[in-house]
Amino acid sequence: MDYIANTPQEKEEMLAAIGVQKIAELFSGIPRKVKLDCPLDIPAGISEMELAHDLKEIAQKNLSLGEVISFLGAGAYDHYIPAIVDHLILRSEFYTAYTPYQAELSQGTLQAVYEYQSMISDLTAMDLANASLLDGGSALGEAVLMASRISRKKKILISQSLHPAYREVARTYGRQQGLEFIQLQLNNTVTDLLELDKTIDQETAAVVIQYPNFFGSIEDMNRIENIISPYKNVLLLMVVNPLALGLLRPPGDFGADIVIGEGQVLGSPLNYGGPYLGFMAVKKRYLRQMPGRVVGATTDESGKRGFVLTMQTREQHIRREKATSNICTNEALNALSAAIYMSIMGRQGLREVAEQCCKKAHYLANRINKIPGFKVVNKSDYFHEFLLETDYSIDKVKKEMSKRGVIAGVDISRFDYKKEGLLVCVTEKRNRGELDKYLTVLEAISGE
Amino acid sequence: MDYIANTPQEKEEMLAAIGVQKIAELFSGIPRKVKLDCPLDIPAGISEMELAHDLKEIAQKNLSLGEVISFLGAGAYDHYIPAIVDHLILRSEFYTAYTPYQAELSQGTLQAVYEYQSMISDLTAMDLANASLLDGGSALGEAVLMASRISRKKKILISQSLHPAYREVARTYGRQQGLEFIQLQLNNTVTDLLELDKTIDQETAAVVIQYPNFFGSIEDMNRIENIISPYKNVLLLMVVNPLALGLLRPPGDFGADIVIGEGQVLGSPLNYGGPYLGFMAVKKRYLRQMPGRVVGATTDESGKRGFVLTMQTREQHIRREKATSNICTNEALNALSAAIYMSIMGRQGLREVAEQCCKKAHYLANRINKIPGFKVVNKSDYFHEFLLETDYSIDKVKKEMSKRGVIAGVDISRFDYKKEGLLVCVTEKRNRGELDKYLTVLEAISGE
Amino acid sequence: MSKPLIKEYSSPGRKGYSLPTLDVPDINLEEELNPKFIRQQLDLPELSEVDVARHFTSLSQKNYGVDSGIYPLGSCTMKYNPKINEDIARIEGLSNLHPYQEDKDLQGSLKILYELKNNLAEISGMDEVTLQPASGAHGELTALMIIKQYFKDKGEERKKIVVPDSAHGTNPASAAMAGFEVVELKSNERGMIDLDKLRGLVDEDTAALMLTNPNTLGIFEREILEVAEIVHGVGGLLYYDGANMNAIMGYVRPGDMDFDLMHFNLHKTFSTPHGGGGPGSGPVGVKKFLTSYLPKPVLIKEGNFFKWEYHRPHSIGRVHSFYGNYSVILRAYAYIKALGADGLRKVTENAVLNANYMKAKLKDVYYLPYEEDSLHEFVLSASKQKEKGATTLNIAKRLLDYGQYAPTIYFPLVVKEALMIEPTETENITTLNKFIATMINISREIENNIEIVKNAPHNTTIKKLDEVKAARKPDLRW
Amino acid sequence: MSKPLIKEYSSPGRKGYSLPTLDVPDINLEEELNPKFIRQQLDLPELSEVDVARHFTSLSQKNYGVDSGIYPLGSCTMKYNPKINEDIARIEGLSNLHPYQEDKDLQGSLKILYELKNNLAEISGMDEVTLQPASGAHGELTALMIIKQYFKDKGEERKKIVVPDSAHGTNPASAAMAGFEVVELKSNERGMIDLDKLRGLVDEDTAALMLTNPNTLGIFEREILEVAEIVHGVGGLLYYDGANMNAIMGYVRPGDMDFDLMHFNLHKTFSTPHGGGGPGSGPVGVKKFLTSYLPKPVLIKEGNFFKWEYHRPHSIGRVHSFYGNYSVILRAYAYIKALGADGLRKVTENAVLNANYMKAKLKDVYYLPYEEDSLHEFVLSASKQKEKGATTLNIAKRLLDYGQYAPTIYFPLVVKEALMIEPTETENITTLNKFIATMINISREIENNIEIVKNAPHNTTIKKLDEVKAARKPDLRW
Repeated sequence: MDYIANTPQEKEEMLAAIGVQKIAELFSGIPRKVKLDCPLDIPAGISEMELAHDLKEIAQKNLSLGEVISFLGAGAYDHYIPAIVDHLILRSEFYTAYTPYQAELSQGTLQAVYEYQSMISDLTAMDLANASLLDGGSALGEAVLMASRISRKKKILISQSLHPAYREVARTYGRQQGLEFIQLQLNNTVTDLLELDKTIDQETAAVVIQYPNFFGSIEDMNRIENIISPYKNVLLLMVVNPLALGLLRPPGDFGADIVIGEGQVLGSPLNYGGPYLGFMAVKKRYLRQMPGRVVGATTDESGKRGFVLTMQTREQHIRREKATSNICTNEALNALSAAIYMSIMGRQGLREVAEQCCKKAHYLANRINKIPGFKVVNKSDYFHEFLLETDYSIDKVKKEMSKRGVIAGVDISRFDYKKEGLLVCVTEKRNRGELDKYLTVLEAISGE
Repeated sequence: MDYIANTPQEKEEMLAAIGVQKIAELFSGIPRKVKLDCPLDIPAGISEMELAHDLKEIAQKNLSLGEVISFLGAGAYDHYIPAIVDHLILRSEFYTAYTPYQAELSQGTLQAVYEYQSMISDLTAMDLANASLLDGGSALGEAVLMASRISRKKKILISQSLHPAYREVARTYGRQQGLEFIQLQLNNTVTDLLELDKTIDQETAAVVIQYPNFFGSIEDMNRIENIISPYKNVLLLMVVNPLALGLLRPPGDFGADIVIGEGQVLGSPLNYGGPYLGFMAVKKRYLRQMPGRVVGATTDESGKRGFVLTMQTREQHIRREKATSNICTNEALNALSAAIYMSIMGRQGLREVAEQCCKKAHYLANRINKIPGFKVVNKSDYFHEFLLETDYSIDKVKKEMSKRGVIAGVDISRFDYKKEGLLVCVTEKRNRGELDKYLTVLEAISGE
Repeated sequence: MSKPLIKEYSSPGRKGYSLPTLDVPDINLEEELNPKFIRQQLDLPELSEVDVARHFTSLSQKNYGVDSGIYPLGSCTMKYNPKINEDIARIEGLSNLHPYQEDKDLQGSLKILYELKNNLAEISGMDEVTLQPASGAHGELTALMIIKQYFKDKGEERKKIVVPDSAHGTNPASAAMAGFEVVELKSNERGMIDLDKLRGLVDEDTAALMLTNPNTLGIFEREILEVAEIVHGVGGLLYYDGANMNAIMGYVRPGDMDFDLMHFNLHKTFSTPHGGGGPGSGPVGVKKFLTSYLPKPVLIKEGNFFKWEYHRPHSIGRVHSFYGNYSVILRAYAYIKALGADGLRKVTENAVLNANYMKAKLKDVYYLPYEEDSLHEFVLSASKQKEKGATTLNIAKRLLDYGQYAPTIYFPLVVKEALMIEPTETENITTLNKFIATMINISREIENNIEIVKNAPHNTTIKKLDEVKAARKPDLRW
Repeated sequence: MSKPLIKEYSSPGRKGYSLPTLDVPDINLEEELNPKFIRQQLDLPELSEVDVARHFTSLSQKNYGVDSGIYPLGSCTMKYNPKINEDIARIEGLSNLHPYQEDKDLQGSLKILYELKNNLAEISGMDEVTLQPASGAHGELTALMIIKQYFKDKGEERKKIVVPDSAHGTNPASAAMAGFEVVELKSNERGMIDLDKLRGLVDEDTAALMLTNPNTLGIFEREILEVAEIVHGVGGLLYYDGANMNAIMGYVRPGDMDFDLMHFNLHKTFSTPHGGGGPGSGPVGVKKFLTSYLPKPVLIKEGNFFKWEYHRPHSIGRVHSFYGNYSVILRAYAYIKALGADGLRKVTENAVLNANYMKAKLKDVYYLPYEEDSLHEFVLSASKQKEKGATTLNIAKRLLDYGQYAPTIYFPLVVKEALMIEPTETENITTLNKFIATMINISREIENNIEIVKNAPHNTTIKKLDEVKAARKPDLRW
């Protein structure tokens, strides 16, 4: 199966117009020495029917979340996505389009991105947002570079309560520019603010805080703001879960300079980790240092509002090596999903979904704390995720849960904490029966 | 969950504009005596998330064809539908539109139906086709009424080789107009042509023949045409499988007057029997007697080609009790699917799919005939379906197959034939391995 | 430039399909089959996938659906079609099912059908429901056959079906198709059933009166129990046309109004999309004394097992090859499940509120022929505008220029220059106001600049089409 | 009239969402949490589902995608996106997967990723591939980090990356981001690498030369092995920008041209849709000596078990939170599986055929700055038209009037008034002819009626937009 349009006869006609006999002649520019002399070692093509069949068969070797009760989170969250989102992004005018270079034929994408930027700005209470970045982790990479450009300093203070993968990506990005990363230790499940207070100095380019943090805890941003604000030219860089902002005070309230985060929660499916949606919102004065594309409103000749890619002098195709980033392709379709998700949920819906997540997580956590041998580590307030410690073996807990079709949480031994525990996440998709099932299994283990 | 748009405040505003206090006042025209005085006994509404979840759960109580190897046919066929069909019919401009009364805003539907009519006409080699009827069975109902109107006679000769359900529907429709149905007996799996020859007379309104017939056999239409043609004003009404016409000579070649059939095979999913696509193609001279909607090409004021519903003086909304049919809503979206299916398969594809069905069915049948205790009944040529008889119990065969995830065929004891056997259908979706599995099970039974 | 036909993109040998390589030994079909059966020529287009994608995408863009804007077609209930229902109708385990699979393998779907049947019975006050009819008119026909069979069983050969002059065209057409004679009943000056005239019309030859309530003017027939008494008094039956169920859910039930049988339009009341003209679904509900006549098979429940019962000796027979438009039924099921009793009642309330709001805002500009309270739809007349030289058709076409679909026009027949408007409950006040403003604006244009209305539409991709030519010289295929 | 913003449809209290009723005991979050954490105000629109459906449907209709028509954006490979791949990417068992599920529960997907990696290695002649980068530029950045790490491990601190003046802007930008200095290499008069200049530029401080072959003019660098020798001669690496892979599949492999590492663009060559600007996917392939530097984790196969390996001490680290743009990768996998080796080669043949056909037909009307044989794309200059007063931008906008998307313009920078045209293999001769005719016609218009070109576009829903105003007074949100 291929998707080639010309018929053999048409090919002949075209070759004649070009003035060659055979297609091979068109490749005569390739020296024989490098030319491939045998077919690629790739199996022969198959029909659409076989393709669909084979891939459904491969899918059966996976355990999908549709078959289990999942308490996994840790940066990728299983929220309900209203059916309308996929229906709209499947409009081929959206998903088969390129980056909107020709604005006049791309007003759909452009306006949707403008609306996305506006809603992200509203949600974060920041001045403005870009059109998207590649994912949460790489958005942090871009953000620390940006903070360093703005502050003209190299020292980045990163809390250990930040997602370990994000810290890794930030290091990968920052190292190239000689950035120095200093990790702030944990106090229970939040940033040790005494350490922050001790460590921060005038050489600090930025302090990076996640909110809610990797353990689900809500960092005390007021105190953090108070610690940072005496220092001039030290940026507060917040990594936020935008869905939590339905319930929690927004970064703009704490004087954040740059806000980034993972927008997957806003209407993108889990998809084993990608494509996700890196977003970035900043203070207005940093606009020209911001990476990524931006859509702006303007007017056409008749005074009608229209939208264009703008502020392009920051970008690679204009500024080349002097650009604020190399980003070109971003995550426009995920940004569209987010715009649709935020529109359909709206003010009330985003609040309600955040509240349900929080209330259900607290229900589960509060009851876990009553089961001997199990303990929720988080001492401070948390949103919809918490760290579960146990006197029993984590493997045993995972196994007992798994037997009953439950994925108990993310085993944090895979990260760099040198701690044991399960990071347990509860979204609005989990119902009372499922939460009680979780408790029952823990009780059974406890009662053994 | 509901889909109601107005907010409480807007409702107040609207009530004020109407000049009433409460919504209840708007219903004051309903006498108290008949007014419902308690809520409907229907469970409380649920959220979209619960709805999706519950229905997936209910689905698990079904055995879908995705989980088994099916040899079911008998008027509903499991062909591969190219992915593009559903993508295009999910364009909301198509599926959320009404019957195209305002032609200027409905050119999409109208042109697609015109193209559908054209392709059905080409496929059947008939002069013209209507925009669709409700399904194959009811199309036959409409067709016998039409034949009676044209011939001004009441006697309909129907072969027993016609799908039993179609015969039932035709009787239900025809009885109201006093039509008399005479069934032609079978000779093996085809119409007994000697009986046809004996039974046909000048009182006959129409002879109804299915092609390929219910048992998959290809009726000898040349001989049938020869028997009918000496009689003036006796219509030949053919019921055809349009997919088979990729391989078999079309009804137009045999002088058919009215051709109807089930268009499900042209891109509509099985969907447990509906919605399917009744189609009808006729000779030009019968146009004004034809039931159903018709789209015609015309021009607009600037000479541009455009399409409209036409010949409406045949229809119920104009002619009321004198209409050629009561049909209003038809199966437009299935007709669109058929237009897309025929376009994507094209001349070569429809031929190839028909050939594959036929060759695979013959492979299976020829090998079945070598297994002691099993016999393909069809003596004459057949397309992709055949009647399997066995010395063993049908129930045993079904059970043994079922154990191995195979649905062996349609048990014809459910019909009026007073015969035992399985009607076995093979489409292009069945691969060699599956056919051989079928044979293996029969061999095992035979070898016991 | 005219949009090319799909055929015009065709090129010999182009391919958009793919099939698995034949994996059984190849045979020559000219040998395996009698060669006289083999087709020699087949004229279908030859295209690549991208051609097909672009052609039909482009066609769709020349169409207007509910997702494009308001669709105030009176009597058609063009409400919003929830997207989740499309997904549900495509769940593999609910859709990839063959009609001849065994009941035991389909208990999920049979449960759905059974519950929906019961929901419809509850909503309508009927005792039993068949889901077999595939459209509203198909439901009417089925019901009329039931009526016929009922009288036949009683040994009566009643011939007459009384139909009000305001009725849908399908009513008389279905009656005729079922072998009845149609007698037309004139409405009174209030647009309602004239009891005296009715009394004068019905007799022992009257099989039934077909009625919709609210009627096609949107007006509720207050004297419905009297109507029922008159019809039942001569031994006739009362039939309810369910096209207007959106006006009464949770407020009043046809069964409680003494109707004996009825049809539903799932694609109207229960929000299944109309597909550009179908598929729909037209279940029929009956009172207990008519249940034995329902088309077969009938879905029954034995203990916890759902099954099709075929032995129904009094049944009118089949009206559909299988069980009806199953996937449409699935969508309606999902809709009712989502809304629940309370949601359905709210649907009705808001449909009625929207219609009355629009009527209040438009009745001073367009003539309101019947002042009676109306429910979910109302009928205006452009008679004032007609006097100035613009017809209802002109107004309808001019609406298109403003990117809005037109109401049903020239129906019901009892109103001259009729504009039958049904906004439905899924429109909000903003959309209604926009439509109202446009209607008022058009009326003003008729006064100030009538030519722009008379020559409409101007902004559509195609201009006014020559319908006369289409009918005189039918061009129905390429 | 301007199209309203989604916010402009909002009404306080309107609801389009639904959530299950909370089924755990309700708690007051102002008590459960510190009330200072609780948000008081949230400005998001409030809409019903139909509002959202209509708004975004209407926005989509103001967009142009591959399904709308030819999309000849040079360097972007805007080929048709098969519909089946969208369905495959939505198979529940392939998509509803959490990145922290255990490897043993995801053997299906890991097998897919592993096979795709191997397919890409085979197509490119590389030894190992990472799928982690989420876009082409991300792949470049990853590769440049690998280069940096490689030299660091060797104890060298090479600073220079050589980039031809015809290169994509992402090349220098990525190099800078990876901490390199960019040195520009001027092309020769044939649009190709000037070996002498190259020799003059590279030295022991040169980390790598970034190249695409065919280059952005569509011309194959015949002396590629000499180029490699020069770069390798000073100990530098040769990097391949995979944007133009569509020109060479099955004909020549970067690995065989002595490139050391490269990135792919799955959203170009392997037909995954571009989504209006992403998501894409930019895997990186490397020769064996660079494998230890690949981002972690790395997917490996132990016996028949696929697993992620995290212990990679030489790795540059992570560039993505998880494993890359998985669902884009799925589509590419499906595409390669459908086509097979033969299909991929045919893709290249037809892409090249189409480009050469178009070039042959247009080169007499528009100036062809480089006469060299070209492969899948070619660059024209509107210099002749510029002399008459119409710019490349004018021509691009005028194309839009004819309902066709414009080529890439003003790129590569080495060509004045550049028009970079890449038709791709999924266009057929009819579409090509239509585009050719339009281009010729526009050139004629420039001679006869230049104003219509200079003031284009005329037929689009929006006219020429004020980009200067957009940049001077940024309006980036409501």
